[in-house]
Amino acid sequence: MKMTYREAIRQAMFDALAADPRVFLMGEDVGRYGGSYACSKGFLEEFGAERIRDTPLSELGFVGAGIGAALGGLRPIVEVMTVNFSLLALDQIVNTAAALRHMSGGQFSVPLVLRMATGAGRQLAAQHSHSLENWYAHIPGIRVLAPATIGDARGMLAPALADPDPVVIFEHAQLYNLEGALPDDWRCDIATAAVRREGTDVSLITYGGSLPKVFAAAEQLAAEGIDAEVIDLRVLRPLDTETIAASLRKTHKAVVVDEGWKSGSLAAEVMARLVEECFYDLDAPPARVCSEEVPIPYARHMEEAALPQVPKIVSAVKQVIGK
Amino acid sequence: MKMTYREAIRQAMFDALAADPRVFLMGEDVGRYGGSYACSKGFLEEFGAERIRDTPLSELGFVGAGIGAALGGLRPIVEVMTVNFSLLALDQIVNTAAALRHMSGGQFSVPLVLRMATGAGRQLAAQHSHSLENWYAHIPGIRVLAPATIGDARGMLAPALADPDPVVIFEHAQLYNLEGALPDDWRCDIATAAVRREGTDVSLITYGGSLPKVFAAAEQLAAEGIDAEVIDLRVLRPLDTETIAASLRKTHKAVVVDEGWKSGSLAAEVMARLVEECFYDLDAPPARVCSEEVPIPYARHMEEAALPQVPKIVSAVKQVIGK
Amino acid sequence: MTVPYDKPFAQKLLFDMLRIRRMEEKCAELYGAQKIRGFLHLYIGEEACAVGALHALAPEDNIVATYREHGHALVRGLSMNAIMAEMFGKASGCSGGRGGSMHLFDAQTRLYGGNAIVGGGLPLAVGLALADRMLGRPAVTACFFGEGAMAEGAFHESMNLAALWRLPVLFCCENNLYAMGTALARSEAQTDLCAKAASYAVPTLKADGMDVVAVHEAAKLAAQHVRDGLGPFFLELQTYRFRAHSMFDPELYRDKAEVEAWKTRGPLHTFSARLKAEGKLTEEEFLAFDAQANAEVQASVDFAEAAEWEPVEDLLKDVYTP
Amino acid sequence: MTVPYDKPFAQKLLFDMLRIRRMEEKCAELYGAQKIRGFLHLYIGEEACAVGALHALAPEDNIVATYREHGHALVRGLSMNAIMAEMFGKASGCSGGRGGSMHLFDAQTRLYGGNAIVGGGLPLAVGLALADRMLGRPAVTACFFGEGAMAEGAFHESMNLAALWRLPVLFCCENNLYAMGTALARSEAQTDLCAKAASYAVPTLKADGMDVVAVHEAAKLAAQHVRDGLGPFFLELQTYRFRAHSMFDPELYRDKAEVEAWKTRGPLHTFSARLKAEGKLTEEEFLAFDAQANAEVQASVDFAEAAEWEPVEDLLKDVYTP
Ligand SMILES: Cc1ncc(C[n+]2csc(CCOP(=O)(O)OP(=O)(O)O)c2C)c(N)n1
Ligand SMILES: Cc1ncc(C[n+]2csc(CCOP(=O)(O)OP(=O)(O)O)c2C)c(N)n1
Ligand SMILES: [Mg+2]
Ligand SMILES: [Mg+2]
Repeated sequence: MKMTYREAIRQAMFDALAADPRVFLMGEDVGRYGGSYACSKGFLEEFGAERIRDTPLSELGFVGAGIGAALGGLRPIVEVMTVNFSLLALDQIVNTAAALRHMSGGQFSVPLVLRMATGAGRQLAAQHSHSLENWYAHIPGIRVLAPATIGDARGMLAPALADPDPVVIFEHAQLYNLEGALPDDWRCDIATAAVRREGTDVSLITYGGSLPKVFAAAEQLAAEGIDAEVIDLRVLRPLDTETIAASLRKTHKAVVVDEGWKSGSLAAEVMARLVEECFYDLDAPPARVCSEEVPIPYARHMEEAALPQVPKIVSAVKQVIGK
Repeated sequence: MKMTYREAIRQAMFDALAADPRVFLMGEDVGRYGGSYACSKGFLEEFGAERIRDTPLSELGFVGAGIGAALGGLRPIVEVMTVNFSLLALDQIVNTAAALRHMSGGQFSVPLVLRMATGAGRQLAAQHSHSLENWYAHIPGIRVLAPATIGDARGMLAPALADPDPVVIFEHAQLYNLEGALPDDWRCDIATAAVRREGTDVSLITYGGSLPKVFAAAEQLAAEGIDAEVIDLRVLRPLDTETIAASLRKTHKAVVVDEGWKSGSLAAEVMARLVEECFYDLDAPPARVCSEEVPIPYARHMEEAALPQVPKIVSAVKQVIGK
Repeated sequence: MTVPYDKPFAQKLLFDMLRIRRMEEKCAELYGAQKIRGFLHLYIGEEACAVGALHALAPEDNIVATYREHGHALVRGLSMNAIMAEMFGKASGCSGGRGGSMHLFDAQTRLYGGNAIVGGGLPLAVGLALADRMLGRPAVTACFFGEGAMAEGAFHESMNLAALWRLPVLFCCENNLYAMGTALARSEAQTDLCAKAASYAVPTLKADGMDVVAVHEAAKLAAQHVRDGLGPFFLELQTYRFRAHSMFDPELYRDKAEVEAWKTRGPLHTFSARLKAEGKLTEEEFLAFDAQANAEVQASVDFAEAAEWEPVEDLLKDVYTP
Repeated sequence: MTVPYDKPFAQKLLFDMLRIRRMEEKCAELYGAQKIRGFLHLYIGEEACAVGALHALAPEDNIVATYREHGHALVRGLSMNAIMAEMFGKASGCSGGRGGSMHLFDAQTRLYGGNAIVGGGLPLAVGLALADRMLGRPAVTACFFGEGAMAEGAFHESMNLAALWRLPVLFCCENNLYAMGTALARSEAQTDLCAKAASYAVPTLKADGMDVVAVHEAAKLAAQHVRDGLGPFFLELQTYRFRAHSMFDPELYRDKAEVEAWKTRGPLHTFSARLKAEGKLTEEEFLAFDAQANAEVQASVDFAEAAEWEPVEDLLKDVYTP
């Protein structure tokens, strides 16, 4: 069955709401407006205003309320429109959601699911284009997911809601219109990385909105006789080091692609793990393709230049494999 | 002249306030209370309540007001008591201070200095023990400093205030009582890393509150015949890759010590740079000693176990050099 | 009430509203043609607010606005060329093409943005006012924001700081009744926004934001209070946006009839009718203004079309000050 | 006014205040002896607030408190042993030694912390109340915080959410006039905190926080309002801390005379004097209570001393749920 990423997210939420009365959706404009990315269109009519709860502009407040509701026995899906606005809620996420179980000596878990759009590429300029995945992936106590495929968009929510601890789901804004076939086996874990394309010459490691670019690069490389393996991290915390390392032990070369700014990126963490886990398997220094160190500019050509793009990935691969 | 780190910070601020009427200090309890770490004791009497400005508990508001005041021609030193509370102000720091110059096409710079205590080690538990340096170091548009010595505590503020762009200064809470000689040449740049101890066998790369631990480890290693070079990063953004790489080209081995949680740490970024810059100079995979992936616990023995400690550093070095 | 202004000023108010309207109508068209990209938030219907308020301010005053700031930028004195070029992403745009529609900046006229974070401009305004106070400058900082922003912590902290320190901030709430699709009553327990603001011990005033005279009179009074050193002031401008929140909004949350009812109170046609009735405007004059506005718009589009793109090699410029 | 309670309940209130006082006096001593570490914020002087308020609540109600929560934990029903062991960092502490003084938690009595971020507990309380409402449970969530927290955005957003959604939250502001060294008038433009809270369309009540009867009566009324489904309520308890903010505070910001003046209104001795005057307490009874409290304290110290440290191998436990 063909569907969009948006529709996959929508169906996942619909099912969860229908299946469990403890599940509810809360956030800015999730109700009457239908969701700023239209992921909850029609939900208000279906589930009512108590369970499809429009909030005031109060990111700190309603994320914290989500944490409290989770403590109180509900299974909230809290939508923070975009990661950009989540900066206002970080105190609650880091100091409460992530720490509460530990601080309480294991008495209280926080079964909260936080969804947010992330990423750039739509000319929304500096304040609306962040990719702060590595900030979140730095925090013990939370799990961080980045569905990059129709299947994961459809499949990740259920295990996230079943997780007794806080789960943050990053949906890349550029993916919502992505269309593709929903695999029959879309049910999935939220623990492992996935090999999306097998290859022998180089490991391309990525996640989220960069996956389609990496696929495109792999195609292009294939045409030139370079057989790339594509790893989709899927789960950004905890990282599935084993899958990455296994790929590396096969290809001996790696390029990490990450839309975050290069310094302090998740790509740096992946490189560190490669070095720690399989230094002696490396035939060449791994490389990373990240965003340039600039607040994302509005003008199209400048924005394009700031972000990872297929040609940059291709040329990084060629450099790594010495072609 | 001997003095404490606290006194060095205090003198630096005193001088800046005395020298330039545009400089003022703003933050919670900087005035009547004398600063939560007593860094501004007596300032209120000296400079008055307009320039030593106690703020309400409003981190987002007064950090943003500091940005505005900088735009308006002042040179604010804004003290956010600790990095833990800065989570409430991140939107203003990332979306305004760091981005404003770029978004405005270069029309407006933000000459703001943000000071905050960071780090763990005083049994303050999960919400009061963060080391989020790598979060800040990830953001283009700001400069990030970590004075680890009496000299840097004394010397970094003046160039930070002279910098036309936002500068964040992390003062490790464990360092305030550190005592030492103030070097005659305490005037310093805010661009380069420093080789604090020369050595030939391994490069120990660190910053901030971990420097004393790394020194202690180096002493211990020296006693065992291992000659460690100690690099103090000093400036966390932009990183001085050249100094690190030069050391590596000499020692061919490295251990990075960072109080941040290991996943997504600044140490990961340093490892990535080592790999990018001098992969073929590496005799062994670099290692990192970071905090364990746990919200920092209260109990003393558990907190100690969570943080980087001298024995861990020593044993990481031995592993890297194969002894 | 007759319009209490002489003909030139009254016509100036009308003309400025017209310029905003015509510019934005063109923007909507250009968005369809993909000349303008990103988010585009139109001010159509709300023109009386920016025009009435900004004409109460002086050149030394500071302006802080939101992503819905085309009108404020234009009335403040930015050239339409610079605004249009910015929306096209061209190097000669008022923010060098880096900002786009949501980030119009201008140092010369003291326009400190253009902010895409709801509530993000308020603390900035407090700081600008603090600088003026500490440097002994008699300026007012006018900060515009929507009623939706009032639920944010940033509003609360900024109001309190400004009031506590008696800073010269003029808080201008453009209450258009909706924050995206969220109606005021679904975002505020207290829907009387002046009552809410008064709890910070700040004087307040409501004005009909569809009536440029009402806005201007209220803004003059408020600005004078602030300029006199009596501390901040909160102005609620009751208005309505005739268009969608942004170009992506299907407008499921409000009735067509409600929109139509508000349109009958449109600031442009009601004010021009009043001026005509009072003999301060003829139909010929109106048409001439309209033609002039349209010509300015067309010239700005031509300018923006012809303008240069910033060279890609300059990507890393303006992250740090050289 | 005579104390409107029968002798057992009146004595219970007194005894609970005494237990808090004696426990905390011992904590101060133990801090000096480095048995308790980290930050320690004493409640001494404010005991009437927790005792009066918590005795107005039911077992199904939720409690959210701050870093100054020893009293709340004790009155809520945690054993002094578990509290003391927590402060010692022992595994049998109420938070397994992971939290310390600022993070007392107890699932059984619904104590949701212990929060070291000023204002951090308020959104949590809103969410707990939301869960009760959506699950049809008749509980009240009582949230304690200082007057300093009211300047935080978290206060604003939480009050608005609770009021907008008419959630069963009892906001208890312990106004002790200082936030660390910052006096109320230097942190709030509006120092009448009830007036401030009322701007969220929430009913409010002030009570003398030095008088356990006044607190209890106000809290009963407020809790009943909330329990009746009439939405949140804001209670201001006017109190004073007799000790420093924490163990690091040199108290430069207030006069000794001010502290002494407040001490004459101390909740313990004024209440015991009243009870004696009314024949509800004899000196012998008081001394017996005091001895009993001291014995409980000593037993808790012995318990904590003897308790086990958590094995270091368990460091990574309780980061995620197994
Ligand atoms: C902090 C933050 N949260 C959410 C958004 C998304 N958003 C953009 S505009 C808007 C509505 C704002 O409404 P209001 O303040 O009334 O201004 P209006 O758009 O009506 O002029 C929202 C929710 C944002 N930009 N910033
Ligand atoms: C967000 C945040 N900012 C600053 C601090 C440091 N701090 C701890 S307690 C305190 C004062 C709080 O005063 P108040 O709310 O009145 O409570 P009280 O201590 O008087 O009981 C401050 C500033 C903090 N813990 N959290
Ligand atoms: Mg609005
Ligand atoms: Mg207080």
